[in-house]
Formats: sequence, structure tokens, C-alpha cells
Amino acid sequence: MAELSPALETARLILRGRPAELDAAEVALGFALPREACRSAGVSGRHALWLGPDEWLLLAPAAVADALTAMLEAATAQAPHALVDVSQRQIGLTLSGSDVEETLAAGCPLDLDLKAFPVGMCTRTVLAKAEIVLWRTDEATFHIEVWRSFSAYVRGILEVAGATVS
Amino acid sequence: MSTRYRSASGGRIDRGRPVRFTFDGRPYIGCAGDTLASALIANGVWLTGRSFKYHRPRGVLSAGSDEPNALVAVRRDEARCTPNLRATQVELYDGLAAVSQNRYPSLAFDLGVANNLMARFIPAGFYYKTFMWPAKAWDRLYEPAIRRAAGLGDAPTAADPDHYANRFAHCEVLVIGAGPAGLAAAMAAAKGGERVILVDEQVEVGGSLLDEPADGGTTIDEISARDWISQSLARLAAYPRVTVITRATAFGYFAHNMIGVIERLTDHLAAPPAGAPRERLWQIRARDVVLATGAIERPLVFPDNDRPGVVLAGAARTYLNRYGALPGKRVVVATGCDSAYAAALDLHHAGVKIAAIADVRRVPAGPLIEAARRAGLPIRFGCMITGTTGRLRVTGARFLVITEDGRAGLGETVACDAVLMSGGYTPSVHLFSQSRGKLAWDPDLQTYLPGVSAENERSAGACAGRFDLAGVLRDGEAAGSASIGVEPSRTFSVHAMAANPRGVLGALTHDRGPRAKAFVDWQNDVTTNDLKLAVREGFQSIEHVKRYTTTGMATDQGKTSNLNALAVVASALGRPIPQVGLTTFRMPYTPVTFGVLAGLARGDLFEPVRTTPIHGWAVAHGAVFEDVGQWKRARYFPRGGEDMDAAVRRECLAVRAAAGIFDATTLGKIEVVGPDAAEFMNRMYINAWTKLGVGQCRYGVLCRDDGFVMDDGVVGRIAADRFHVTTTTGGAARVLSMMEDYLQTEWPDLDVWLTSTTEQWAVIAVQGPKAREILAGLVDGVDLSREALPHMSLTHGVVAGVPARLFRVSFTGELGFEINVPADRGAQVWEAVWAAGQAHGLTAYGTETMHVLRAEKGFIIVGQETDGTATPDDVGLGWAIGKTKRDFVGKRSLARPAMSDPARKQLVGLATVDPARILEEGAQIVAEPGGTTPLTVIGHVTSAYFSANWDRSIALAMVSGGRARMGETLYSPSSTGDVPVQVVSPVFYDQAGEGVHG
Amino acid sequence: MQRFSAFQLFKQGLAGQAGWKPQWRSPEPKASYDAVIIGGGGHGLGAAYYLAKQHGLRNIAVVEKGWLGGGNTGRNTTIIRSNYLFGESAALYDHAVKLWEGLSRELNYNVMFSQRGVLTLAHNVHDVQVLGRHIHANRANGVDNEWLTPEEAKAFCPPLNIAANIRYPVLGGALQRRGGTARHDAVAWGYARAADALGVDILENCEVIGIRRGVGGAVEAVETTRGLIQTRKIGVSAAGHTSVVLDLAGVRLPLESYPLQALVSEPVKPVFPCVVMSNTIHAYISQSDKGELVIGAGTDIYTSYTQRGGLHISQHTLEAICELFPAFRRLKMLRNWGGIVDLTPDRSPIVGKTPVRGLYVNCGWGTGGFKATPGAAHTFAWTIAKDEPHPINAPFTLERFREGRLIDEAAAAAVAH
Amino acid sequence: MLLIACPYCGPRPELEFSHGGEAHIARPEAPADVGADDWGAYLYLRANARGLHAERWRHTHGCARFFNALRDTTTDKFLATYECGQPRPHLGEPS
Ligand SMILES: Cc1cc2nc3c(=O)[nH]c(=O)nc-3n(C[C@H](O)[C@H](O)[C@H](O)COP(=O)(O)OP(=O)(O)OC[C@H]3O[C@@H](n4cnc5c(N)ncnc54)[C@H](O)[C@@H]3O)c2cc1C
Ligand SMILES: NC(=O)c1ccc[n+]([C@@H]2O[C@H](COP(=O)([O-])OP(=O)(O)OC[C@H]3O[C@@H](n4cnc5c(N)ncnc54)[C@H](O)[C@@H]3O)[C@@H](O)[C@H]2O)c1
Ligand SMILES: Cc1cc2nc3c(=O)[nH]c(=O)nc-3n(C[C@H](O)[C@H](O)[C@H](O)COP(=O)(O)O)c2cc1C
Ligand SMILES: [Zn+2]
Repeated sequence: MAELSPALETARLILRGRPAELDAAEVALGFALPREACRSAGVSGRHALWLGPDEWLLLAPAAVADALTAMLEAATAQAPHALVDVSQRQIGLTLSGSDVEETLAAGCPLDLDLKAFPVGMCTRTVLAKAEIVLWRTDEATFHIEVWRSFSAYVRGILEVAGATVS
Repeated sequence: MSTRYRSASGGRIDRGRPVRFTFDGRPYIGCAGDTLASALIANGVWLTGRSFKYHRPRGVLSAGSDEPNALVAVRRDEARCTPNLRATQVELYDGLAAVSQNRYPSLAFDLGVANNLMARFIPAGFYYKTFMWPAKAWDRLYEPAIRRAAGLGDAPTAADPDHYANRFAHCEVLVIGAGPAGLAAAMAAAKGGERVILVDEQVEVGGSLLDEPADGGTTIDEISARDWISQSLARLAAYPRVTVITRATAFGYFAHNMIGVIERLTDHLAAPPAGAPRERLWQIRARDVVLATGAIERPLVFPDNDRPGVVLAGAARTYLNRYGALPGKRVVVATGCDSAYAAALDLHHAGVKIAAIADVRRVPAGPLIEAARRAGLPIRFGCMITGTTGRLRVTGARFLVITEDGRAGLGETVACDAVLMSGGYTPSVHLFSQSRGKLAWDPDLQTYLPGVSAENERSAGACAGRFDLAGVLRDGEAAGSASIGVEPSRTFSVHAMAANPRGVLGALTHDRGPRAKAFVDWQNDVTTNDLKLAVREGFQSIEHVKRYTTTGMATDQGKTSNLNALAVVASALGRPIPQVGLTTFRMPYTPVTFGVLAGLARGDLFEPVRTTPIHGWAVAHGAVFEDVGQWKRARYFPRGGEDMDAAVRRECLAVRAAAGIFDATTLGKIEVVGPDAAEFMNRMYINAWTKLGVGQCRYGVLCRDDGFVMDDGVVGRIAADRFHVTTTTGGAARVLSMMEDYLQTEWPDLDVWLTSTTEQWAVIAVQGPKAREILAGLVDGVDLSREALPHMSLTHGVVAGVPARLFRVSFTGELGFEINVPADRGAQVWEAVWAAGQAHGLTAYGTETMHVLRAEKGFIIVGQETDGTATPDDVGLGWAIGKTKRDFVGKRSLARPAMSDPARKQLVGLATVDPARILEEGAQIVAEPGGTTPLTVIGHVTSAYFSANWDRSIALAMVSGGRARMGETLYSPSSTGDVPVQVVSPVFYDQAGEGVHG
Repeated sequence: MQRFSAFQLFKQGLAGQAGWKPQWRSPEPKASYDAVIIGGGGHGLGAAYYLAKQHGLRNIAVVEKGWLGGGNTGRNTTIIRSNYLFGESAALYDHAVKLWEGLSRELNYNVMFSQRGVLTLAHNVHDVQVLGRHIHANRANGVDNEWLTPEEAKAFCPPLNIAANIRYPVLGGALQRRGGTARHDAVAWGYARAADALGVDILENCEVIGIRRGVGGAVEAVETTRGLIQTRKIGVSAAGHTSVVLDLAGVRLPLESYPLQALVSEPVKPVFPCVVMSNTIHAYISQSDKGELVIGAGTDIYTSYTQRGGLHISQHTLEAICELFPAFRRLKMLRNWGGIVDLTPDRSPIVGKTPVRGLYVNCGWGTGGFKATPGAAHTFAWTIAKDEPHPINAPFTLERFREGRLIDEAAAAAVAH
Repeated sequence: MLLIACPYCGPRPELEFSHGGEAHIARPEAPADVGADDWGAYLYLRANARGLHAERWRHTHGCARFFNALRDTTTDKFLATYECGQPRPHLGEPS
């Protein structure tokens, strides 16, 4: 049965802007923002998740939140963009185990097969009646981001789903 | 109990494992592997139910999901009682308790049978013609009586304790039906290495091959049909990406190749594991679909064809070969097609006496008929079955030989204890048709077949009109191969006896007079006479005939009957069948449990329960909550047995006298960021934003482009290019979506981006004259003074050790602050403020007090004062409009003449002449007392409370031309008479607005 | 017209029910009619009946592209009530309820109008306020509507779950006792038979494919799949297809056509004595005389003419049904279907004249026009006959959208805080 | 449940989308100059096409973008999806 656990405390920033004007942000981040739809990129605990053609979710260790924000704001001062701290807006959950796909499939209508949803893929989607961000971090592990007031619901769904798999 | 009708050997039941069960309380014994129907037949029980209308005794007709008659309720316990189950699909388990339905007092002696005696006076649609007088008698007399007589089983009365599962699935190829066609298709598709799902509604795969006798002649690739099934399963199991699901009915074919499948998980178990889901809904999205759903045997339509013991020939063969159950000891076979001979032969070999084979065809020929002749079976050609004898079970069959020139010859009755009948097979095109594929009439086969596809789908085997086994397998191989884009490669060598697939349609000729009842739709008691009556009464469309007679509308949806009904109607109309048309196939293929469609959504998971970081504190402090959208909001905090009025009164006084603390977290928040942020705000909101300085706030109003108020909220300017926008709790998603809409599609050139921050911040409102004092000790580096942080301003700072956006705003008319802190620190800051406030009389208040306090100030609530037809001016917000702005969303609409009609409803205050009298929200307002209905209504009360601070009742109202009526006395009609009210300013408290500046 | 009665039924019973005549003729279209009604649903057939009966127009035709009642009349959940918020609406729907009360006898056709009461549930404070406003407004308009506490609601509808700890507890409900249901098919057939008896030609399988306009733009004729028909007056009651039909005359309407689904359970013995609706958690349910639970689902989110929708829409409704009536969880869905409903921006109908002379429209009934059938048809016939609005349908003009005088029944129930 | 090809994310289930009504109804540049009839038409009149229909969707629970689609309302089949701002493609209709 798939295991559900809270993810580590994380800093979260939403970075928005025209892709062509965000080179400076990449320098500050230390890696290129994923420009391909529904893909993630990252180095050393920092990740950028493509959420839309002008929207990335940046994840970083909680401790570096302020520094990262300052660095990004400084680097992008000249480029029109929006950087908004959403560290507390949502929480992270990790779901892992041999039947993660089936467990999620109780409420998520996406094709979660490894071929259709490879490691590194990320996207906003729905889990039953809640919106989530789903990010596959390895074959048998998904990282889930969910707005905090929906987290009890998402946990509830995943628990029931886990109990009804196979 | 002996099982007298069990064959000596054979079948796929486990004869070594007896299973005890009861039917209507009587104990019986069956075998593991039996269905309830096969076990009852093996016990010689044929009477299983009563029909819907005439309460005629009925027995098992079929062996599958097409069963119209044998509906039973299965009862596990008080709460687990399921009505209307088909006995042919109920798997036997130890202790199974089944009961019959729609009879009183007992199945064998049913008073409802009176309807049968009345039958000639209550034909199809009789109720449209009578019960009209006297006027009130319909509701009181006739309808209750009709309702009591109608219906089938009893609905459960206790809540269902079982759980249901859901699974979204995806595959490249979905094969529906695991008969020879489906198995062949799945094996072919599996070769592609992609995901293949094979589903079948039966307990095991094999489809019609399961009906072959174990030692019968049919072989595929030189092995018996049964071995071939096992071999095929083993082959499929070797592919890791192939999934085979049995007890799984594809019930619906939805747009874009999504198929709904119900998998039955525990109903067949004597002791289901605790907590195991009862059924699972699969929603399968397939690139390609292969339909291999087979064909359904058609009954013959002749008088008294509904007597228990009259059974479909193919079903009889199934009962014998698959379940070792004998339909009788001396049987008559009535047929219009070859396949019934197979049943006759198998039964004959099992030692059953074949009393007669009556074939309506004049000169049929073929290997099966030849074999029957060789076996010495008594065959009569050109011989109609015209009736049956017996009461609760057949005792004989009547025949009529039709002479060469078509005249009725001699009649005769043959004794028997079962009648096997077959009119041929109707391909199962249900799912194909649901997919919106176009059916085509096949004049050869006399049936509808899949024509033009609408989805990426292929039909194979009997459902496509292919009935010879070799052809069926070839069809499956071809469909499976095509689904993965390859040429078919596998060939099959088949030894089977060929059968002419043609059958007969419609009513057989008979000599029984006009009143004889030849049933077409068994369950709904529709006879040929009913269908003809409908035609006689002018119902020419088959859709009308269906609705007038209810043919095809029962729980089997006409699986066995629709084509016969069509033929009867066509012949009555004198038109060819394809010109009469078809009724629409709709989901579900077989009835689907409500619970499994509801799935996981029950109890707390019915819908998300959204709570704020302060929820736990509120619970601990006895809050009473209200639902606002999905949120739980504290409504009031009763103390020591207070009711809501008392609590609210206390909370209201406390806020104005000292201070109150309120959880405003649920308000929507949007961060509007970018160089064009102010321009964007200018275009969206009615207000002007350019001049709003950084650190300042403004009350914003948002209209739709039709000029009506949609939402409101305080907006703070955090930086030149950054606004902190708040919305109503319920409007958060709507507002963001509307903003995104304009931004993305109308003004994509603007450099501004929107991010929801509703849940980033916990919002703690501290309101009241003592608010500053309470916070003073908690802030770090923030000057809370009136000068440094005036009303409608904001600052950043640290509150209770937590970085905060601190707003100086008020929805109460008092000195007020709204502390925004990161959500996970919300509870901590709340506690700190709470603790600091205790010395100052700080009181927690909820939404109800918030509503009263704002009403005292005349502040509107969108959705309470407004209802989607109010302009800003209507609700007294005309001042907020940026007069010099060239445009904003809604501006043009506000210029329409009707928007400035002086008769528009406007927001006013109402003061009841009796200060103790509280108006009712929603109460109407009239200008003159004592009117009679319909009254000339000029307005309505939007909010009404007792104001503790003013010690009288207050109300807000929308009144036609209200602002010009100040001082007038109006009336609010109520159950106790017209309540006089005076029109006053909507601002009841602190009209000068001093309080907020405190 | 061959009278229907118990006695006739008995007499025919003795004669093998052989003497019944067609309930309406199937005439060939004439070259010209004084008025042509497009759409053989309840509204169109009703308008033809009242034109003939009350306005003396006998040379009229109803043209129907398929079979009578095959549109929304034949696929609705048959809820009838008149407790609408705005005075204009209440007047219109209550006019209908009053006609319903005598309709079976008026038509000599049992339409099985059954006043079993319609209970609308409140699940939150806002609902309570909104229903409160409805009750007051209805009473002022002389329309019955009363508040029931949860316990009273339970007594009225025993299967209802009024536990306080469910996700959306029942806080009470507004009951209109005069509300109820009627047999949908019988309404179409009854009007057809009665209209036919007055000489109205009912032309089935006759699709309008063109509208011809002559001097001054006035209508001159309709082109149909069964030939050209001259006429000076055309009344359109084509529900979901109204914008398609009016397009033929060059008239655009504020309408969008959405799929709306409904479903029935297998028939069971009587368990549900009334009609229950819940807007908040989206469910409405009653039990038909045959025993099925008749359940209305929601509209799909996109416009469509396919008469079907997504499974998730029905699921959503069944979730709510199972929460409100947990004993029904084991019952089974027997059939699910869809209709095409024509929604206006304010969810109120459009009944009256169009910019084209001689062209009248009765549409925009959306998800709730069955209940209005007799009232709408009756006032529409008046408008067609006199070329002027009936006082009751006068507010429901097309112009109201241009002017912004919406009768916004939908927004009146908007939720916000 | 429809399967809708978001121009950014590819084919995705309908549950992730919201419908945005008819496409290519541009808000007038200067509403104040628009006459009453035209403004009324802009607000309320819709083609409600039976057949090919250009409409807006938003991939709300995905990339959150609005985009346009060409769909046949008699079959619910999509002929094309395309980004906002692009002209309506001419597919399946006489040119
Ligand atoms: C699932 C569902 C549930 C509903 N539930 C309720 C409810 O509980 N209560 C309620 O009051 N209302 C309900 N409604 C709404 C109600 O059904 C309709 O408002 C009402 O039936 C409309 O009647 P009508 O006669 O105007 O339209 P219809 O019955 O649809 O008749 C219009 C007719 O016009 C014909 N037509 C169209 N185009 C042409 C053409 N070109 N030429 C010739 N003929 C044409 C159509 O074939 C159709 O028969 C529901 C609707 C649906 C779909
Ligand atoms: N007149 C005749 O001679 C005659 C008539 C009928 C069948 N047959 C024989 O039947 C065979 C036809 O094979 P076939 O594979 O086409 O059909 P089949 O009947 O063998 O298999 C169809 C399978 O589909 C399943 N099914 C049907 N609807 C379903 C649904 N909605 N969901 C899930 N499962 C569903 C059934 O349970 C069955 O197992 C041939 O061997 C042919 O000889 C012959
Ligand atoms: C109130 C009502 C009750 C119905 N009851 C049944 C029923 O008992 N059995 C059935 O098969 N269909 C029933 N139907 C559905 C019709 O069979 C049919 O689906 C509906 O009229 C739409 O037509 P269509 O499915 O042919 O498009 C009912 C429909 C309505 C409106
Ligand atoms: Zn997308």
C-alpha cells in the first residue's frame, strides 16, 4: 500500500513573467527554468515546476526562502515579472509505494503510467474535488502540493483510495 | 432437499461443494459455481417472480444480464438489502437469502393477480383515459392506489453501510466482452506491447464458449473450447500490460472513448472482508475500443409465452452445460432458428426427453437439423407454438401446423414440463449505439448491425452479426490487430457445427382469438395487443409506442424484446422495419448502483471541508459554525448556555465598548503584481487606483460588464507594482477567474500577473476602541498611531514575533486592524492577541456579530444586499466610481437608461416604529397597509437584526426610489399584520464616521 | 373527439379495445395556414390548442421535426411549482399552476397532475435567507410557500436525512404544497388530441428549414422538409433549437443551448411521497407513479446539441442524493438521458414579439419550463392572436436585455459572503 | 467526460477545464462609443451554433490558460484547439 507522508518544510514562490524575459531569474536560480510544458528542473534542493507557460512554482529549503526571494528580486529588477511567496498557501505531501498510481487513480483522471507521466513531470490537476499539483519525483513517488484548507480532504481521499486499491 | 433437476455430470459447478441458500425463506442446496437461477432450476423451482402490471407468475427466461423476469431481493442484513437483482447473475454463496418481489401475500398466491383478470379493461395507457373525475380524487384516491400497485422491489430503509471504489484508467486498447471474439481481439492487441484491458460482465471469461459441453464437438486449434479459454487466458497473463477484469460490466460509452465499467467485488462472497469495497467504478479512457459483446437470444412471441418453464433455448443449454441444471425432464422446443437444435441435442444427450421440436420454418436445413434428425428427435416443420398450459409451471404446449398454402392446419397439445424457445439472436449493439455510431439494418440477418462509427472503435463477433465461430475468431483477430495498426496474422482452425444465423421476428400466427396474451416485453407486461392498440390510436413513431405502452422501459431495457416490438409495430403499420426506426440506446447497459456512482464522496469526503488555521481554537472555545461555500466559519461563540441572540448581543457590545477578535482568513486574496498593476486595477474595478499611494487601502467594487455588482473588498497597495486585493469568501475563485479572463483574452499586452494568496495568509481582525492598546505590546517596529497608520492604510511589521502585513481597516465602524500573517503562524498570533487582549475585555466574535456590526454602519454584503441585479449606485456605492476613468468593466452598461430609472431599488435603512420588532430578512415592503394579494411590492428587507448598541431593531432594505423616501412610513406585511417602518439612512451608527479614525 | 372515460374504457374492454381511433390525425400539410407553430412540445401544442379554443383560429398547424413531445417535454423531471422570486415570474408560473389544476378535465386526458408538494431545502444560512425572501415574496404575490423546520421536513419526506452532523445539514426548507408533478408525455398527447379535435393540423416529421420574409420583412412562409407552407404568423416554441430556427429569419437571440441530464432508478414500491430539491448540493428527486425515482442532474459546462452529457454530472447529483437519502445508495440507475435546454442570461424566458413582423417566440425556459407549459402556451397564444403582449408575459421581452431590465432569477440565488 | 487538447499541455480530461463561452467576441475598444444595440449584442447575443462552434476554454486546473477551440456541437468532436489571439481556423466548413 502506498505511504502518505508530509513533505519537508519548504519555501514556495510563484514566479510569473514572459518566458523571454526571465533569463536573469535563471542566473539567480542557478539552473534553467523548464520551458517545456509540465516539466520540472532543479539543482541541490531547489526546483522549478512548470505550471503554465508563464508560471513556475519554485521550491527550496525553507531556510533559504528570504535569501532566494531577495536574490531573485534583485536579479529580475529590470524584467517585468511577479514573484509571490506562497510558502504557506499550500502544503506538500509525499505518496510513495508500489501502488501509487492506482491509489492516485481513485481520484485523479490523468494517465499516470510512467510513459505518460514520466519522472520529473509535474502539473496542476484534480484529485476528486480538490486541485493539486502532482509531481513525479521517482518511479514510485509522487510529490503533491495542495492548498492547505484542502489538505485534510486530500489526505482523506488518499487514505480511502489506498484502502480500496486491488 | 434433493436437487432433482441436476444433471448426472458435467458443468462448471463444483459438485463437491454444496451451498445452502434460501428463497422466500425455504431452504435449498446448490453448488459452488451456481447462480441463484441455476440453483433454483436444479431444485425444480421455476416460479421466481410476478410481473409488473398483471402480477402473472413468472420464471427464469434467460441465463444472463438480459433477464426480465427473475428479479429478486437479496438480503444480507437489515441495511444490506438489494432489490431487483437478476437471479441469473446472483452468484450463490453459503447462506444467501433471496426473496421474491411484487407479490402479496405470497409468490404462489398473489392477490395482485386480480389485475390479470381485469386485463382487458386496463390496456396500455388506460390511465390517460380515466381517473379524471372528481377533480380531487386523482391525488387522494386513484394515484395512491396506482402507486401501491406499481413498483417492483422494496427500497431499503436503512443507510447502506457498504463502501464503493473508483478508478480512472487509461489504455491503448479496451476490449469489451471476453467471448471468442473478445479473447481473440485481446490476444491480437496484446502483441503490441501496449496496455490492453479486457472486461467481461460474467464470472469468468469465455462468453458463449462456456456453454459448450465439456466433451462436445467444438474445437479451436484442435483443443476443446474450454481448454482454448484456459490457454487464451494463460497467453494474456504473459503480457505484463494486459489486464483482465471479470464481473465487470461496461455500462456506458461516453464521448471521446471513455467507457464506464462497474466491477462487482464482494456481492458473491459469503463473508466479504470487512471494509472491502462492494463495487468499483472504472472510468476507462481508451485510444481504441473493440466491442465484442455478443448477441442476445430473442424469444418467440406467442400466447401465454410467459408461463414459468418457458425459457430461451440458449439459456437452457447454458443451464445444462455450464451449471449442470436441467430445465425439465420432458421438454418441447419451439424455434425459428437453427441454434435451438444445439440445445435440443445437448439435452437429449443428457437424457432429457425431447417431446417435440416445433420449427416455424417450413424447410430449414443444415448440419444441426441433420444431427437432430439423426438423433431421432421429433421435428415438425412449419409448426407454430400457439400456447402453453399449466398455472405456476407449464404442463404442455399447443401447436398449430400451418399448411403449405398458409392456412392453419391441425392444432394439438403436447405434454411437457419446459418449453425452450428461440427466435434467433439480436446482436448487442447497445454500446456501439451509445457511442453514437450509426446502426444499419441488415436485410439478410433481419437485424440492426453497427454501421458508421462515431468513435475510434470496432465491433467484432456476434455483436457485429458474425455468428460462425471461425468467422468470429477471425473478426476478433482482425479488430485487435487493427487497434494496434498491424495486419491480422493469426489463423484459427475450428471444428464446430455451423448454424444459419437467421431467425424470426415479431408475433407468430396463432388461432387463440384476440384476447390471448402474447408477451413481447415480459417485465412490463406489454403484449402484441398493447402494441397494436398504440398503433390504432395513432402512435406511429416507435418512440411514441414505447412511451405509450412502456415496452422496453423496464429494468432490462428491452434487451430481449425491442426487436420483436419493432417487428410487431412495423407489421401493424404496414411498413418495413427500418422505416419505423429505433428507440435510443442509453446508458446504463444494466442498472448501476447509485452508491458506486457516488463513489468516495460521502460523509466528510462528500465535499472538502475547508477550515482556517484558527479553526482549532474556535472549536476549543465552543464556536458554533456555519457553512459558507466549502468553508466552516465560526458564527458565534456562546458562553454558558447562551443562545445565538444572547451571544451576538454580548459580542456586539464588547466590540464597540472594548474590542473583538475575528477570524477573517476565508476572505479571498489576490496578489496583483507587475508594472501595469495599477492600470489593470483601473480597468477591472469601478474605482480609480492611480492615485492610491503605496501603503494605502481603498474599498474596491467590481462589476460584471453588464454593470451589476459582482464582488467587493479592500485593496491595499503594497508597492507601486503590487496590490493586495481581497474578495468575498464565496467570490474568491470567481473574481480571480474573471480577472484572468480579461487579462489573458482582452489585455494580454499588460505586464501584470495574478496569484491567489487566499491561503497564504491567516487574517486576524482586531476591532474596537481598545484594539490599538491590545496590539501595542505585540508589535515590533510598527508605529500604530493614528498619524503613522491612519484608517485605510497598511504597513509591514512584526506582530507577536511574526512578520505581518498589518492593515488598518474596519468593517465594524470601530478602530480596527487586520493582521495578515503566514498561515501556519495564524494560530500562534491569534493566541498571542487573545492573551494580550484579556486585560482589555477582548471578545471573540463570529460572522453573525460581524453582520450586525457592519449593518449598524450600513456596509453592504455582496449577495445579501445585492442579488446580481444591483448597480453600485443602487447600493449606495456610486461614490466609489472613478468618474474620470475612460472605461472600466461595467461602465458602459451603467450608462443604459434603465440603470438610472428613479424607480430602481435603492439601499435604505428601515427603523421599525416598534423598536423591539425585528423584521424578517426577505420580508416585503409595501407603501400602503392592508392591501390584498397580489400586493404592490416596492422593496424587500435584505438584513434585519436587533442592534444591541442602539437598543432597537435595525434593518437594511432595497426599496424602489428609496433614497427619495427618507422619513416616509412604509409597511412590511407579516403573518401578524403589516409592520410599520420608517425609511432612514442605512447608517445607523456613528454617521459622522468618527469611530474608524479612533 | 372520442371521449375518454372509465365507461368508454369498460365498453371498449368488452370489445377488445378495438374501437379506439387515432388520438390525432396525421394530415398532409396544407399550402397555407393562418398561423404555424414551430415545435411540437407542450408549449407549441398548447399554444395551438389555445389559439383554436380561445381565439377562434382553426386553420393552424403545428410542425414538429421529429415526434410530438420528443424534445424537452419528453425528457424532463416534471417538477411543477410557482414559488419564483420576482413578481413577474410568480405571476407567470402561478397562472400555469392554476391551469394545471384543471387541465386533465379541460383536455379530457389524464395528465396526472399530482400536487404532492415541492420542498426546497436550505443547507446554510444564506439558503435560509434566500428561501425566506422567496416565501415572503410569494405570499405577497398570493403564491403559497411555507417554511418547514428540519423535523417538519422529515415528517413530510421520511427518507430525508436531517442529521445535524452531515456535510451540509438540512436547516429547513420551503414547501409549496400546490407544487408537484405531471405525466410529461400525456401533456403533449393531451394537447395534441384536443387541438386536433379543434381542427389543428399536427405535422410530425416536418422540420422547418427556412423562414421566408416578404414586403416590410414580415414573415410569409415556412420552408419545411414536407414542403413550403404559406403563413402570416409564426410562433416558435423550439426550446433548445430556438436560436437555430430564429436564425432562419435572421434574428439573433440571447440564448445558449446546454445539455441537461436526468435519470431514473429501477422501480420500487412507494418510498418517496413528494418532490425535493436542493440547489446548494444540486439534487432534485421525486418518485413516479410507476415507481422509479426521477432524478434531475445538472447542465454540462459546454453548449451542445447532442442530447447527452458527461457521466461526472450525473455522479455529482447521485453523490448528493446518497447524502440526503442514504438508504437509496443501494438502488440502481436504470436509464440516464439528456435534453438540450436554452438558457438566457437571466434564466427567465423570452415570450413575445420579435423584431420580425409576424414572428413570435416563446423560449429560454432553460431547465424549468415544463411547469409553465399551460401558462406560457395560453399567454403566447394571446400574443400571437392579438399581436400584442399578454399582461402576464409582457415583462418577458427580448428588449429587456438591451435595456438591462433583467428578471434575474438565477442571480437572485447567488451565494457570496 | 470530454478529452480536450490544451494547446499547452496536450489532451486532458474535462474535469480540469472550465468553459468560457463563444470565442472571438472582442470587447469593444471604446465601450463608451458603442451604441445601445451593439452593446446589448456584445453582452448577450451569441451564435449558439449548431455545428461548428468556436469557443473558449480555460485549463483552470492545469496551466490555467484560456484558449480557443473549434468543436462540432452536434457531435462534441473537437476539430482544433488554438491559442487566444489566433484567428479561427477554417476546418470542415466550406471556405
Ligand atoms: C433533463 C431535463 C429536466 C428538466 N426538468 C424540468 C422540471 O423538473 N420542471 C420543469 O418545469 N422543467 C424542466 N425541464 C425543462 C422543460 O423540459 C422545458 O422547459 C420544456 O419542456 C420546454 O417545452 P417546449 O415545448 O418549449 O420544448 P420541447 O418539448 O423541447 O419542444 C420543442 C420542439 O421543437 C421541435 N423543433 C426544434 N426545431 C425544429 C424545427 N426546425 N422544425 C420543427 N420542429 C422543431 C423539437 O423537435 C421539439 O420537439 C427539464 C428539461 C430537461 C432537459
Ligand atoms: N445463431 C448462432 O448460431 C449463434 C448465436 C449467438 C452466438 N453464437 C456463437 O457465439 C459466439 C460469438 O462470440 P462473441 O465473442 O461474439 O460473443 P460471446 O457471446 O461469446 O461473448 C460476448 C461476451 O461479452 C460479454 N458482454 C456483453 N456485454 C457486455 C458488457 N456490456 N460489459 C461486459 N461484458 C459484456 C458477455 O458476458 C459475453 O461473455 C460464436 O462462437 C458463435 O458461434 C452463435
Ligand atoms: C419522468 C420520466 C420518467 C421516465 N421513466 C423511464 C422508465 O421507467 N424507464 C425507461 O426506460 N425510461 C424512462 N424515462 C426515459 C425515457 O426512456 C427517455 O430516456 C427519455 O424520454 C429521453 O429520450 P431518449 O432517451 O430516447 O433520448 C423516463 C423519462 C422521464 C422524463
Ligand atoms: Zn494546459
